[in-house]
Amino acid sequence: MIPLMNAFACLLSLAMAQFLWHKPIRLFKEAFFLLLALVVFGFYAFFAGDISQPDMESYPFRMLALCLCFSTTALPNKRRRYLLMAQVMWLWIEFFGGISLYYHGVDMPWTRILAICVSVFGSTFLSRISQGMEFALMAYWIAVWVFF
Amino acid sequence: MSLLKRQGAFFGVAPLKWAGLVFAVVFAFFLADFLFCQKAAPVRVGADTSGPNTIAFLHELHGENIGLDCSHCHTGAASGARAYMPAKADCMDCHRLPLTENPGIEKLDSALAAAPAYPWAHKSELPEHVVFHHGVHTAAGVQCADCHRSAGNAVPANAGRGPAKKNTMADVYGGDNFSMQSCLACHRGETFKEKNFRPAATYCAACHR
Amino acid sequence: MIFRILLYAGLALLLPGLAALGYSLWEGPAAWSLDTRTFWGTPISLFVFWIGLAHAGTLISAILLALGVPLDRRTSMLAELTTLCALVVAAVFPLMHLGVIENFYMVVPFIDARGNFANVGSPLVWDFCCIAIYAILSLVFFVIHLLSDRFQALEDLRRPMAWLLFPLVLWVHTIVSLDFAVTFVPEWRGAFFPLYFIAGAIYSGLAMVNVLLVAEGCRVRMLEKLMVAGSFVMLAFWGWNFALKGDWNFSVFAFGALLPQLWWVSSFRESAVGRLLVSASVLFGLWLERFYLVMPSEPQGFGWTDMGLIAFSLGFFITLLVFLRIKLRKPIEGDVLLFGELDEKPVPVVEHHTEPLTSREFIVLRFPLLVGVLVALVYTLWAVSRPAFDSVALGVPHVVAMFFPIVALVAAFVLCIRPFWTIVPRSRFTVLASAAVIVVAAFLAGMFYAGGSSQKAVREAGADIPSETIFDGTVPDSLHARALWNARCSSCHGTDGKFNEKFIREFYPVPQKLTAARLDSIGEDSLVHVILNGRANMNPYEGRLTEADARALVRYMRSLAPETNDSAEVAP
Amino acid sequence: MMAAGFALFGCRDGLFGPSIKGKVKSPSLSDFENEVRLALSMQKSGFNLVRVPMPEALKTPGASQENRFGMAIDLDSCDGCGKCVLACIQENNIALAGAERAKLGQFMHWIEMHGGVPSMCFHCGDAPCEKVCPTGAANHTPDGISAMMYKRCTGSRFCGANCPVHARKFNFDDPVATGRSHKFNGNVPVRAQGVMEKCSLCLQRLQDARHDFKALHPLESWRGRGVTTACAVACPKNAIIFGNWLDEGSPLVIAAKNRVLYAPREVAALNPSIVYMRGYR
Repeated sequence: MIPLMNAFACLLSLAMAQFLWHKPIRLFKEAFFLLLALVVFGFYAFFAGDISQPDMESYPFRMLALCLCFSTTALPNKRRRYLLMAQVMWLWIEFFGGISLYYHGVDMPWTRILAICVSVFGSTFLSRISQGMEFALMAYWIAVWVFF
Repeated sequence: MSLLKRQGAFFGVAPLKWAGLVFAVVFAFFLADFLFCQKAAPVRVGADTSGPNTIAFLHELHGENIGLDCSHCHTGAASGARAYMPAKADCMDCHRLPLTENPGIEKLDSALAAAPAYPWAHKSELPEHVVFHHGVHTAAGVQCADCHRSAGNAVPANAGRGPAKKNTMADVYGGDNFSMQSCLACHRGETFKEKNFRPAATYCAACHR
Repeated sequence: MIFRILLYAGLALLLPGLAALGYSLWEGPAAWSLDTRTFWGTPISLFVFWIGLAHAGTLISAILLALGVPLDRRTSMLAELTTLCALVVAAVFPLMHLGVIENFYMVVPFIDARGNFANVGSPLVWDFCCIAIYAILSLVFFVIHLLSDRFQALEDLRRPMAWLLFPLVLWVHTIVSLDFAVTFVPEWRGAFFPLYFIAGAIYSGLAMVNVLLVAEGCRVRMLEKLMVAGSFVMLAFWGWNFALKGDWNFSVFAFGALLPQLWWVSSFRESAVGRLLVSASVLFGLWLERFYLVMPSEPQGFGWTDMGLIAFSLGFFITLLVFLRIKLRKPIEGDVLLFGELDEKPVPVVEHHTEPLTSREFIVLRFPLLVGVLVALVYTLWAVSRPAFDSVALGVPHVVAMFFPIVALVAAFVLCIRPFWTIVPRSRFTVLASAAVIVVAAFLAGMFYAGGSSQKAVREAGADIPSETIFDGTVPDSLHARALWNARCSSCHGTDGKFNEKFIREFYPVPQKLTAARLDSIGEDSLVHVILNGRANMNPYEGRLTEADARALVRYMRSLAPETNDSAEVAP
Repeated sequence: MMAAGFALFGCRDGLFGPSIKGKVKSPSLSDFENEVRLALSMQKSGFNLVRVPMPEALKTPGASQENRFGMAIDLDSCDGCGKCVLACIQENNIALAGAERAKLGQFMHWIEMHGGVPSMCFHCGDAPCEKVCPTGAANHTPDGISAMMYKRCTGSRFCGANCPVHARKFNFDDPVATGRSHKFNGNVPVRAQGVMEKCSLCLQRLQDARHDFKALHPLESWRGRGVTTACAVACPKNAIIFGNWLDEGSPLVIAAKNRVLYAPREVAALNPSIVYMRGYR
């Protein structure tokens, strides 16, 4: 059940990622799409999952982070930097969200955090991001998202 | 290279100044520690010669040499929570009889006659949020003199943390230099190693309420 | 001119505010509105608000710098100045809201003479350290910026420092958010609080900078647009908060997200007053948000003290800011001013690929970061090894929160020491001043180490007199009896029933031998009578021992006496 | 600025010291009885209880494996008379709330009635209050008491905010100077202004009993036999039973062995040492 929900969430964020960072990049356009994405994710999390579950508290924002990760692969320039930042944001949410939940007796999602760390570290070495590499990264993120 | 040069600039110029700075830092630290640390005034019990017909009480006349242990007069020192001060009745247990041929005996008798029913009072008190049970420590093999250093053997309460001050006063007993620091040092087994006491409790609620 | 008006306004707010502050220091937390569920109240809401501003200032200037978005010197310096002043204001409130202010040093995770140690698992301790470190570093950042036009060495420091501060700021504000997210208060549950707080901080910070720019009589369109864009994002957070816990505050929504949309009206946008109103409403809305966040239950008796504290924070901030702004007029305004149309068309960036881990910042930061990590590791291990944690199960999440700030502090120190060493003039004054600072720091460290002294208790008179028996209650068992014997009788009769030679032979006529047989023949009752009322040389213990004690003593004495007829000298 | 200076040096009372507040005579027992009556009249709504297992030894490092003190409150025999509240006040020198706070229902009582059921600090095995206390003033003894070190408390009130059942009471102002406290029990210090206080499971009784025992039997292990709390003594129905969860012979284990144990939903997951008993297994 949970993996299924995650998989759909993954598809959703992949879909929302299509709207972001299309030339010409305009501040308000991006901000609006971010808002849109968050609203969509929020509704998804609200209806698909059980809100009372503590690990649902940050669900839409984790989806947003994933969405940003996806979208950065389509960036015109400075991709590696923004790729890194998007993944670090994801890491951030997982890690500090995990800490706050840890005090409520929920275990830290160490495997997921480590997996993201690995991809962050790995993608610092990307010279230019080829189609194949984009695909590999996306596959990796999806795997982390759905299964960890 | 440049690093070396910088270090030259660092230390080559005036090593004395740097030494002075370091000294000042250390001095300031310990000065502040001394000024703000937990104080406990030394307490002199006994040798109180104020008043016309009073006589200095000397612990060494009443202690080991005649085989009396502390808990005879300080009731409870060996088994109770508090080590109490003797009432006049306790003194008179022995002093009913002329115990010496010493010519000062009349003065002693008059002093005893003049003494109130409860001649002694504690001069040092623990804060009321601190619990100390004499009996527990005696049972654990701690000697009275380990904490209350006497003229006989000078084992200060801060043994191990500083030089054992050989006290020159006739009779310094009681809570001089007691601090949570010295209690904890012993409870953690950092002091009195040679006596190898059993490890003692170090959690707050063991001694605080 | 405008500054003078602001200064007077600030003072006008500050003085009554000081009165309120003084009163709440005198009265303690009872002064402002609290109840059984709201333990923090106004001061902490103010703290969160101002610390948010404090983070936003550096965040804006450091992020833009780190990301290579050009921002003119004057604006970025204003942002950094905001940071410093807001930090000073914010620092007052956690301190003054304490119940026992003189114990605040116990929050510092620093060894103390008694071996006590702060609980490094508590978000408050993280707060204290993170904010202190952040204050130091943002001050350094500001000073570097201030002097950077005169020394190239410092100009080169700015981007590495920005890369240090950028994560640090986010980290510190995340920690602030954890103060709430960690608790069991239902209104504060939210693993998304880190992002929420950071977004709120940036949003309010942008508003604050825009307000100041209005005061400066100029505008930076990019920042305005960022602010309006921020209002969208905040909406999303509030919406999710509502979905999660069902608490929705209309006034926050109105001031924080609705009114700012007036910016779209061009006449509003173009007039300074309009921009001021928009930014001010954002600030007010976000303050309301913090206020309702910190007070889970409806605040009871929200009174003039709370008002006064709010006025104090505002007045203090304005006064400080304007004062510094006037003092630093030359370095802030001195530089070439490029205002305005920076963000209209993003400058095309040529994609020049740098090998991984070889960018200039990284090469400069490599060694300092290494040192920082080492120091932080050593500190963490040392802290965890303190005896305070003998009975605490510490996990990684407990100790990790202070890790990066320490890294950043040490790294920044290592980074800056050399350029500063090269540029600081070797005048007698600077040397003495720095030495004095170091010594004072050492003195403070000593104070922390010493800790406070707990005053002695005063024992009410007569408490020294032992109650008629030291074992009250039940009839003493043999162990009690032995203790009694050793305390009361052994000095003459000896702990083992043999006489205390030293004492007896010298002073007393030796009592007659007393064997077990004789003891039995005398009988228990009469022995008890002897103990209580005395006999030839035996002292009466009436009033010092109960009859139960005496009886127990007799039984004990009997147990000491050997059955054989010879050499038993137990005597009453 | 001067005020800020006070803040830095922690002069809570400003320049003049506490003496300016003057000496006030301490209230009489009847005042406390009246307050207890008032508290009973405006008592809070009941908890919703969930079943919990019998408390076991704590897992935390250094926790004792032979002592874990706690209480069981028998809901079948408790009639909510509130004598335990008064007994607790007299044992622990708990201060009066004062008129205006009493109106708001903010009493200092360590035992409060929730829907006719006495409730105090549940001495949770992993207590949230202790996790967030910055100074470590709130900490756990090896034998399972969540203790408060009042001299170590800096009054940040984080513990109070984080207690799911709001069992912690804050001393908003000086109980002695404002004449709201009466020292019934010389063994328990009256808490100063600005510290958080709560049920200590009559820590002082346990300490004294342990010491007297250890003084005579230094080598034996102390199981807390014969000790009981003030509220347990005061209860006319013997509905409150104090004891040692890990000692088969303790009255607590004997009483709770074949009963169904409950705890409030908020703390059920936190391994409470104090439970409610209702019905038989």
